[in-house]
Formats: sequence, C-alpha cells, structure tokens
Amino acid sequence: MSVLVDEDTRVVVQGITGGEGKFHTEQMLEYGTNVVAGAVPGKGGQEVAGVPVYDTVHRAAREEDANAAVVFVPPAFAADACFEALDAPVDLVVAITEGIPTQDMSKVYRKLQETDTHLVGPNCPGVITPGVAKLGILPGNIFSSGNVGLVSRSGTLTYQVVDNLTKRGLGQTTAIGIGGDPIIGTDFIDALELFEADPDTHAVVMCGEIGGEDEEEAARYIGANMDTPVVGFIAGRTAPPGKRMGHAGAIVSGSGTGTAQSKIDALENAGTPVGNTPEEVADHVEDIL
Amino acid sequence: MSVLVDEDTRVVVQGITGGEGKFHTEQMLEYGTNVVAGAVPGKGGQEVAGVPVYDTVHRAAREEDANAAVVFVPPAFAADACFEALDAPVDLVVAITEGIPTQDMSKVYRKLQETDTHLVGPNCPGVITPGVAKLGILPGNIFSSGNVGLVSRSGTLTYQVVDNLTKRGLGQTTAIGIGGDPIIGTDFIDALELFEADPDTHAVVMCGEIGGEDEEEAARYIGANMDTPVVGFIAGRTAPPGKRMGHAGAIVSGSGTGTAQSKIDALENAGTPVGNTPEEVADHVEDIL
Amino acid sequence: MKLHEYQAKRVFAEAGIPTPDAELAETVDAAVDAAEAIGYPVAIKAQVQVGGRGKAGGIKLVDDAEEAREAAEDILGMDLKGYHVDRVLVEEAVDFTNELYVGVTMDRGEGKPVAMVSTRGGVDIEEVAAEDPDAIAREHVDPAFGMQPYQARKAVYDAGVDRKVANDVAGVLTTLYDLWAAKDGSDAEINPLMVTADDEVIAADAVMNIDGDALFRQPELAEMQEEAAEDDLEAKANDYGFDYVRLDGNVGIIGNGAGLVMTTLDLVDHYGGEPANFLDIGGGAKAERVTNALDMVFSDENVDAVVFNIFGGITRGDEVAQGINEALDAFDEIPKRVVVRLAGTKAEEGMEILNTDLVTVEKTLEDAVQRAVEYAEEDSQ
Amino acid sequence: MKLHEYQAKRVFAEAGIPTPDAELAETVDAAVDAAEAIGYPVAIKAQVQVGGRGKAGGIKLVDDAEEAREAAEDILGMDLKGYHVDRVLVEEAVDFTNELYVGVTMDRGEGKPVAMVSTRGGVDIEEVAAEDPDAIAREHVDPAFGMQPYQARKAVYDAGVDRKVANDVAGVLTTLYDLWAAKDGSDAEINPLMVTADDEVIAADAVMNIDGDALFRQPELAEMQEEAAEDDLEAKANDYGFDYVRLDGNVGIIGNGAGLVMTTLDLVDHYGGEPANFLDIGGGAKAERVTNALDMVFSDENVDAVVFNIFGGITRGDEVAQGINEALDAFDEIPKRVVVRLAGTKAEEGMEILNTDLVTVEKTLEDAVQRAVEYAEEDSQ
Repeated sequence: MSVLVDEDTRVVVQGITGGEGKFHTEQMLEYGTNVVAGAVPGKGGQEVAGVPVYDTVHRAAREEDANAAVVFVPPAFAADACFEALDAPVDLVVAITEGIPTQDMSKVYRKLQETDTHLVGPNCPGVITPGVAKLGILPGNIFSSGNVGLVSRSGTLTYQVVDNLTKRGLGQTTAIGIGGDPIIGTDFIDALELFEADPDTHAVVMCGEIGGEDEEEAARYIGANMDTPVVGFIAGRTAPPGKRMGHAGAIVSGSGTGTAQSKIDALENAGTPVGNTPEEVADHVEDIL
Repeated sequence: MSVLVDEDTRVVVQGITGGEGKFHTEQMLEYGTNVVAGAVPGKGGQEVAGVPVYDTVHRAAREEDANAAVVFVPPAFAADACFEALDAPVDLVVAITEGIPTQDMSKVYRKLQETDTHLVGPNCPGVITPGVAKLGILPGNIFSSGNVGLVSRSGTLTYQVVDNLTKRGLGQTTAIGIGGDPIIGTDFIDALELFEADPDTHAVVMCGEIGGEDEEEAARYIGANMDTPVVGFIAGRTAPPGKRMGHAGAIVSGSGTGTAQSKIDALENAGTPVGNTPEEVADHVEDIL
Repeated sequence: MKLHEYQAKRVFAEAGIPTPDAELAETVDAAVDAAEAIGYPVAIKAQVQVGGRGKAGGIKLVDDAEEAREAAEDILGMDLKGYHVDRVLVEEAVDFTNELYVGVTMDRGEGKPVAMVSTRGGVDIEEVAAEDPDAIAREHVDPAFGMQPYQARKAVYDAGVDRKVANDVAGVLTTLYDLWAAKDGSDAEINPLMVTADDEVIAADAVMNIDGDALFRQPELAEMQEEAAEDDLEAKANDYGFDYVRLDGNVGIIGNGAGLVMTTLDLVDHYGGEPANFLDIGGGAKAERVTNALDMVFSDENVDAVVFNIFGGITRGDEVAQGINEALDAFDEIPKRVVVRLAGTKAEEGMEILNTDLVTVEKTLEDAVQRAVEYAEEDSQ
Repeated sequence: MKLHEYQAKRVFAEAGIPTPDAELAETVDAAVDAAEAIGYPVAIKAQVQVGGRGKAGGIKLVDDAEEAREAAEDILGMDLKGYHVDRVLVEEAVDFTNELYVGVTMDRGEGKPVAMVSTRGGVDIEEVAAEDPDAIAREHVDPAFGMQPYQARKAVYDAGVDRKVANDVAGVLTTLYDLWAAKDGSDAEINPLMVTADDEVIAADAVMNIDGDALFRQPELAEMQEEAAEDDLEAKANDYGFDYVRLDGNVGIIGNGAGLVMTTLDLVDHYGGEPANFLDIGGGAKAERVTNALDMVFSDENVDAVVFNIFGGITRGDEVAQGINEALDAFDEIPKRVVVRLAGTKAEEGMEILNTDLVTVEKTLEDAVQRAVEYAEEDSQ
C-alpha cells in the first residue's frame, strides 16, 4: 500500500506544453506514471509525449478520468491553476511551481479547506510511490519500494535522505515533498496522519528545517496520536538567527521557537529520535525496522 | 414549544441608538423580549431604554450572554453588521434593514453557509413567538399563542393573515417573516424544516408571492418531507408579467415559473391547499386542526 | 437603474472592452455629421431603455448621408414601446463572422453571481435559454473570491467558442464580471459580442443595470440617471418615492407593503372588480406620504373608487388617519369615493380619528375591497 | 523587498493615512533647508533598512538650524549596523499624547492574514509580543473576503484604544489592510501611530515589506527597489540570483536546494569545520550559474576550501560537471581546493566528465564534507 499515489492515480499535467512540463511528463511516463492528459488553455487537441492536451482541467478530468493534477504553470498563473484543479475536482494536486505570491496561496489555502482534495506544495519536488508512480520532479532512480514513509519540507534534502535509506535497503511506501513555502497545502501533520493510517508504513522519516512552528506542532501530534515510529532530521542547526536561508520558511526569528534546537527538542520529547546526519537517520530507521 | 425564539433568547440590538432601533427596542421590551444589550461603535457605556450599549457585538455577547441579534443598522452598514453578528457568534440574526445592496447580501449569504447561525431577513418584519418574545417590528398585539407556524415573504401580509387566524382563535407557535429581498438567509424550506421538527406546531401557513422559484421549491420539499400539514397563500395573482411590484422578489418573468399560478399549482400538487383570500387561509387551517 | 446603451458602452470601453466607434446625437444634423465622420456603413440606434428596439424600427443600418438623414428623421422623436426617442447613437457598423453572448447576473436561487457565455448571440437570449438551455454555458462565481480566470476560460470553452478567440472572449468576460462587481451591477450583458473576420471581438451592444440600493456608493453612475421618459404617473410615483404600477382597471388601490397591496389587488379581482394600480406607500408612512398617494390615485382618470388598506407595524394607524383627513380636507369636492380600512398598530385610534364625512370606513379587508368594488361599479363613467 | 521609511510613508499617504510633513535629503545643506522649511522641532532620520535606528544613533530630534546641521553631519555617511547612510528623512516632530501600534502580516501557521493593534506603540513590538502577548489585539482576516469594517473596530476596541480615536484608528487599520492586500505586502506596520492632544492620529513611522515573488505585478513598487547597500558579496549574489548568506568560517559551500545546503553547513560543523557561507544555486543549474557560484566563493577571502554538493532532480549532474570543468579551466591557478560530490539525475555521467586534475571527487556527502574540512585546515592562511 501507499498514501496519496497508487496504481489508480490518473494524472493531468497543467502546463504540459512548457519546457519543464514536457520534460517531466516524459520522466513521469518513463517511471510508469499514468499520465492521461495535459491541460493548457488554447492548446486543446495537441499531443505532448503521446498524451492528449485539453483546454481546461475540467475537460481533461471528464474525458480521461484524471483524478490527480501536477502543476508546472509559471508563478503568475499557478494559483489560478490550483483553483482550477480544486474545482475540477481532482483528489490530489501537486504544485511544483516555485515563486507563487504568498497572498495568492493564502486564497488557494482558503479554498482548499472547503474541498476534500489534497494539495501538495507549492514549491515542492512532488510525491512518489516507488515502483508505482511519481508526480513531480523527483529523480525516480534513487527511490525503492519498502516500508518507510517520508515527508520533507526540502527537495534535494529529501533525495539525500532517500539515497541513504535506499542504499541500506530501506525502501519507501511513499515519499512526500511538502515544500518550503510559507503557505503550503499538505503539512507535516496531514502527511503523518496519512502514514499512520497506512498499514504498510512501518516507520516514517520526517525532514524539517529551521523557521516556523510546523515541526514543533508535528512533534505534539506524534506524541499524542502516532503508533508508527518516526525518525526526525532538522536542517539548519548552524544557521545564524535573523538570516533567511533560501526557503521563505528557513528563517530563524531568534525568539526560541523556530530554531533547529527547539524543533529537535520537541521531537525528542515526543519520543522521536533525531539524526545528526542523513546517515544517522538511516541508522535510526534500521534500528526500528 | 416554538422555533428560533424562546424564553432563553437574549437579544442584542445593533443600531439601538438610532430612531428605529430605539423605538422598536422599547416595543420589544414592552412585549417581554429579553433585550440584554445594544451594540453601536463609539456608543459603548451608554444606555437605551435601560439596556446597556457596547461598542461591538462581540463584547455585548460576552458581557451579557446575548445569543440573538436584531439589525436596525442603515443599509450601507447593514451587511457589515450581519458579518459582525455571525462572527460574534450568535445563534440567530434578524436583519430588519431594507435596501441592503444585493452584492453585499450575496457575500453575507456566502459567509452564512459556513456558520450554524440562522439569519432571518433582511428587509423583513422579524420573528415572534407569541407571548414569549418578538425580535423585530411585528405588532405584538395581533399575535396569539397556539399551534400554527407561519412563514411569509411579506411583512404586512403576514399581519393580515395572522389577524385572520387570531380572530378565529387559531394561535401561533412562531411566525417568521423571511423578507422579500432577492437574497435572504432563512428561506421557506429552512423555516418549514424547523416547524416540521417542532412537536407543538400542528399546521403551517406559508405566504408566498410572485417571482423567483422559492415557493415551487418549497412545494417540492413539502411533498417529499413534511408530515405537518401546510396551507398556502400566494399574493400577486393579478400582477401583469414583466412588472416589478415593490419587492425585488415580486416580479414575474412571464416564463411559466414564478407566476402566481405556477406556485399555486405546485403547492396544490404537493397536497397543500391554497387560500384565495386570507379568510380562506384561516378556513383551511380551521379544517385541519 | 438601467444605463442607456451609450452609457454602458462608455463604462465598458473605459474598462478595456472593445466597442465600435460611436457618437451620440440629439438632432438629425448632428446624426448625419457623426455618420460622415465615422464612415459608412453606420447604424443609427434609438437610445431608449427597452429591449427589442431593432424589431420595433429603432435601429437602422445606413450606407450614405441621405439614408442617414432619413433614418435619423424617422427615429428621433418616434414613440418606441411608449418611450419617446430623443437621442440616437450613431455607430460604426461592424463586419462580423460570428455573434456571441456574454453576461453576468445574480442568481437569486443560488445567492451568488453567475457568468454566462453562448455562441447563440445576436438574438433574444431569453428565448435561447427557454428553447435550448444547454446553448448557454453558466459558471457560478464565489462572491468572496470573485471570478477566477479559469472560470472565464471554462465558460468560454464549455460554450464552444472557437479556440482562436477563446482567450479574448474570456478576457472580456473577466472584465465584465469585475465591472459588474465593482459597479454594483444587477445585470451586465454584451449581446452580441461580435467576432470579426480578423478574429477580433467587439461589443456591438451593451446592457448594464445597476442595483438601485447601491447607488449611494456609485456616484458616477447615479449621475447618469435620467428623468424617466415614462408614463407621467409612474414618473410622479418615482418622485414621491412610491412603488407604483399602473394597470387597466378602475379601482384605485393604496396600501403598505408589497405583499399586502398585491393581495388587495387580488381581492379586487376576486370580488369582480378591476385594479387600476399597485401603489405601495411603504413602511412608516406619515401624513405627507398619504396625501401624495391620494394625489397619485386621484390623478388617474381611469380610477372610479379607491380602497385604502393599511396594516400597521412600523406604520401607525393614527398617523395614517390624520394624513387621510388632512389630504381630503384640502379638496373642495373629493373626486372619488374612498374606502378606508386600518388594522394593526394604533388602528383603533386611527378609526376614531377618521372623518366619516370624507371616507367610508370598513373593519375587514374583505369588506373594504367589496365596498370599493361596488362604488367603482356605481361611479363608473 | 523592504521599502524605505520615506517610500512607505509616501505609499501610506497616497492611500489617505495621515503622515507628518517630511522631506528627503541627501546632503547636509539640503537637510538644513528642509528643516527650516518644515519648522522646528524636526526629526532627522537615517534611511536605512534596519530596525533599531534610534538606539543606534540614526534618529535625532533637533530644535534649530545649528542642531539640524550637526545631526545631519553625524548621520549622513555614518555606518549603521553595516549599512551606509546616504539619505535622511527630515520630518516634522509630532507632539503626541499616546503611541499606538497597528500592523498587518501573514500568519503562516494559519495561512491567513492577521491585523494587529496595541496601545503599547513606540517600542519594539516583538518585545511586547514576547513579554505580554495580550497587549496586542489580533484579528485574523479571511483572505477571500478581505478585512470587514467590524474586524478593524473589534481589534481597536479589544486593544483598549480610547473611544475618542477608535474610529480613526480603525480607519487607518482598514486602509493599511487594503494596501497590504493590494500591494502584495508581506508586512505593513505603523509604529508608532501617534495620537495628538487634539485626538488626531498620525503615522510617525512606516514599515512596508513587499513579497518579492509578487513584484512582477507591482511595477511601481519594483521601481522603488534600490541597489542593496549591503555587503559586496551579498550584492553580487543578488545580481547572480543566488540565495546567499555570508558566515564567519572558512569552508565555502555550494549546493542546490536550501535544505540540502543547510544540511551541508550542519555537516561541516558536525565534522569540526566552520562554514564560510550558505550558497544555494537553485534548481536546474547550468554551466553559467556554476561558474558564477565558484566566482562568488573564491571572491571570499575567508574561504580556504570549497565543498560543491549537488543532488540532481531537475539539476543534471552532467551539466554541473561541465560547468565546473569550464569554470576551473579559466583559472591559471585554481585559488582554493574544491571537493565535488554529485548524486541523483545524471550523476554518474557527471562524475565521469569531471576533471580530477582540477577537483577532488567524493561519492558521499559525508566524505565530501570531511575532505573539505581537512583541506580547509591544511590550507588555513
């Protein structure tokens, strides 16, 4: 089993005719993902990598029974693309786009609360159920099928941690890159809840980073609600307070919470071991399984 | 028993310091309504008719345990007053104000869907549970306590019908003037549902008028869901198509539905007798009880 | 409040919706000059606020100055469905390959705005809606969020608009929605939205109705409001602030509250009479309004008798009675017999005050209506 | 993007928020002239984009021309927390009886905007928030509806603002929210919002930060963006479009993706080294960006060795390797030793391409970091 993505996931790619959209559609197809349609206004009737393109997501969903959307639309139009996917509706929207204005995402987030759709991202690498399908830009070859769920705010850090797991033979049920933006759809707690409910996920790796309170809240959730063991990793231990490190999320306010140490403490208090290095994360997972 | 308004209803009057607000607060108090507070920005600390005034509805609700609001605020500010009452929150908002811009009400209606509050009106005479309390501008003396529920789109027509009922000794559980505006909170179906659930309401009188489809929809609801007998009345049989008769609602499009006849037919098809005159309405109720 | 076509087009053009070259003219000479300046063919269009102007001869297409003069002479001053034409819009005739419809209105039933697109433009859209509802794509809008760009595209593609102009039509629809929302529109329509051979879109007609309750915050639009060129009595009612509709019968009706007044009309009919009008004096009616209402009904030469039916809530019976007495006192001879029925707040006090030398008093609605119907029959001229 | 105080005040004033009389000056003479024109007392305020200017000597209150000249001489050209002061705002000193705080920001945790009001204005509001959270009234706003008037009033009354100015303060807060929403603000603050003896309110300071991701649709604000008067290397990073933070250590770090680069920093620390910087070259990095990144790190005289850590997703290892070869080929002598680790998309191809005469190649992150820490120790100057 898996979460969010499985054999029945039928994907429409929004922005499939753009450079990134086309490249990653090919990559997704190559990985075995069931990409059934593209959606680009004005490009209906065309084909990209053998996939039919429609003018609207609604039509793609209707004609091809798409139930998931991946958004490769430029930032200025990406919030509208998310609204469209939520309205179609599809069950899962994975928004890859980086640089969406925060106020746009605040409105998307507001709409999201009224739907049953899962939105992953934006500014995220996507979701992969190894051996089954990937939605997004994750490099498929480093993943392997197994019993570890993974949720991470950071893209390439996810790959690093997965690489360490896979090389030890610790395969994954599903890996979810939730993205590092100030406002995201699926957060740590949503992902942890999904993994907790998945009988095949025997351990979860959660990769956080400095900034915000999401890891602290996730730690409280783990302590109160989870039977599945969790292993943590927190990036940004050496980040100086007050400096922004790339991600909008990765800023330390210097006020106690939001620092790497407060997150590590919160996780450890919830009984979640935290690795100092990606290798140590794999060590902990190995100990558990 | 009754619906919407009972002994536990504690009222805050929004706009209590205005001419109408003050007059009808006195009338409501005289009728025995438990008016516990007023709310007018900048007038906190004053008193009107012995009732303490607060700057915000939230404070009035907090300090005086108000659970219902009556809105006597001028049209330009009335939608904001409704938002405030919904947010406080109170269980019931009765908006008396006439002339609220329709787009404002569309937004209030949108917000209303996310709450558990009943909004009655706007542009309505209010709600009365005879002998217990009245919220609004209805003349208390024509009502009497009994087993008939009443719901009406029109103010003075309500009084006329009630007068006919009362003079026959047919008292009321609760009478609800839902208002004649294009967009209202509680509609016929909402009111019918409340009366259906009230064991003390043995018959319901529903007064409709030309325009819109609400009576037709209510008729379908009655046919499918109601055990409590309903008697109908429809104003505007002689109205020529295409002319607007006062209420924004009272316009006949000439397209078959929305006419008095289509509404009468719909009600009669649902087994609901329709009176030709207010007297005949009382006749039908008398036959039923 | 309805805007004239020329006003609506100005509002649309300012917002960036393409409209044809046009000029307003109040005289035949001005119309011909405008036609010459714009270049033929041009359309000469009566500026009156009724639908179906074309069929009624209010729109003419002309190819030269002579035809322009003839058309302007015909249209200026004509009576169009009861409206006097005192202005024409002289407008570039657009060469089109297709006529679309786009519109925005409030869906009462849903309590939210709806945007509409159809490829069946250029004809009466209500007929299309009745015959073939699927020919109109409808997209409901969340009023809190406003129309999202994808919604405009969805409506346009759902309607089957050609992909070559879909983007432009979606743009026009988005602008139209934003205008509708910003200007407190009740309806905003472009019918037809023409598509030219070059795949350009242009608003060949424009409808914009404004929510009268919102005019207080739309000062620019409120200024566009003109004296209604309507029936004199309806204009008078407007000045008095009454809701008034003139009908064909001879029983004058005055009351408070639309539902009760309609019921009074229905009862007149029920008892064999014919209502002469609908007149709602509204809530809280004081003496002056009562006087004005009687003036209204007495001014209608069709009226043979009057029923005055007040059920007080806000409105106080004693004040109404006072008003009736004062109003009727002012006449040397009261022109029609008046039957009065008061109920509700201060009704008993009112009944006592009423001067029965001037009016007939009845206690119930049914009796009052029957009496007025009798009087009207007796006094029928 | 941060606006300067004078820019934010202009934006606020245009929207109708009262601000003091003020003039911008770039020279001492201009500052004195401005002070004379405004009338004493005036405040001379350094225009640099850091907080705590007052404590650091960047704001002076003066009573005559002599004091104005002295203050302008002191402030213009001073170094304020690493920023060079080349402009001062000369501003009417407002006589106040009370100092309030009003602000609007995005609450990340809730995913929605929050408006804030406090009567504890004029001091560091973050300290107030930490010590006495209840001293700040917070009102969350539904981003679809925008802030409703009652919400502004509620926040103002909840904060305990005096009833006499409550309405005006609520008006300022509403305007501030609308500005924040219309201009894609990340934070908008007035601290202090002064209350005068006449019960007028006036924005004595102004903060407006704009969401950098939204500048594409805020052309007027984008124009206000100035060359950062920052650390040269940070300015360079900005030109290159890198996320870059300079630190105190001697191990230069280049990587792709914020989380991975932070992790690389953490590992340098873990293995006993000290990171010299955070440099994220972002996704899809091609040869030119690699060259620029190496140029950045080599330009930092503190750097003794470099670790280049790429995990490809969008980014292709072969392209990165190509870029590294090209960049290093251009040097007669490579200034620091570079350890490269490639993983993910096309990593193996990349490893084969890499010229091991120019760089040290390691297969794992841990090995790469350890090797770079060793090199940095060996080559420490």
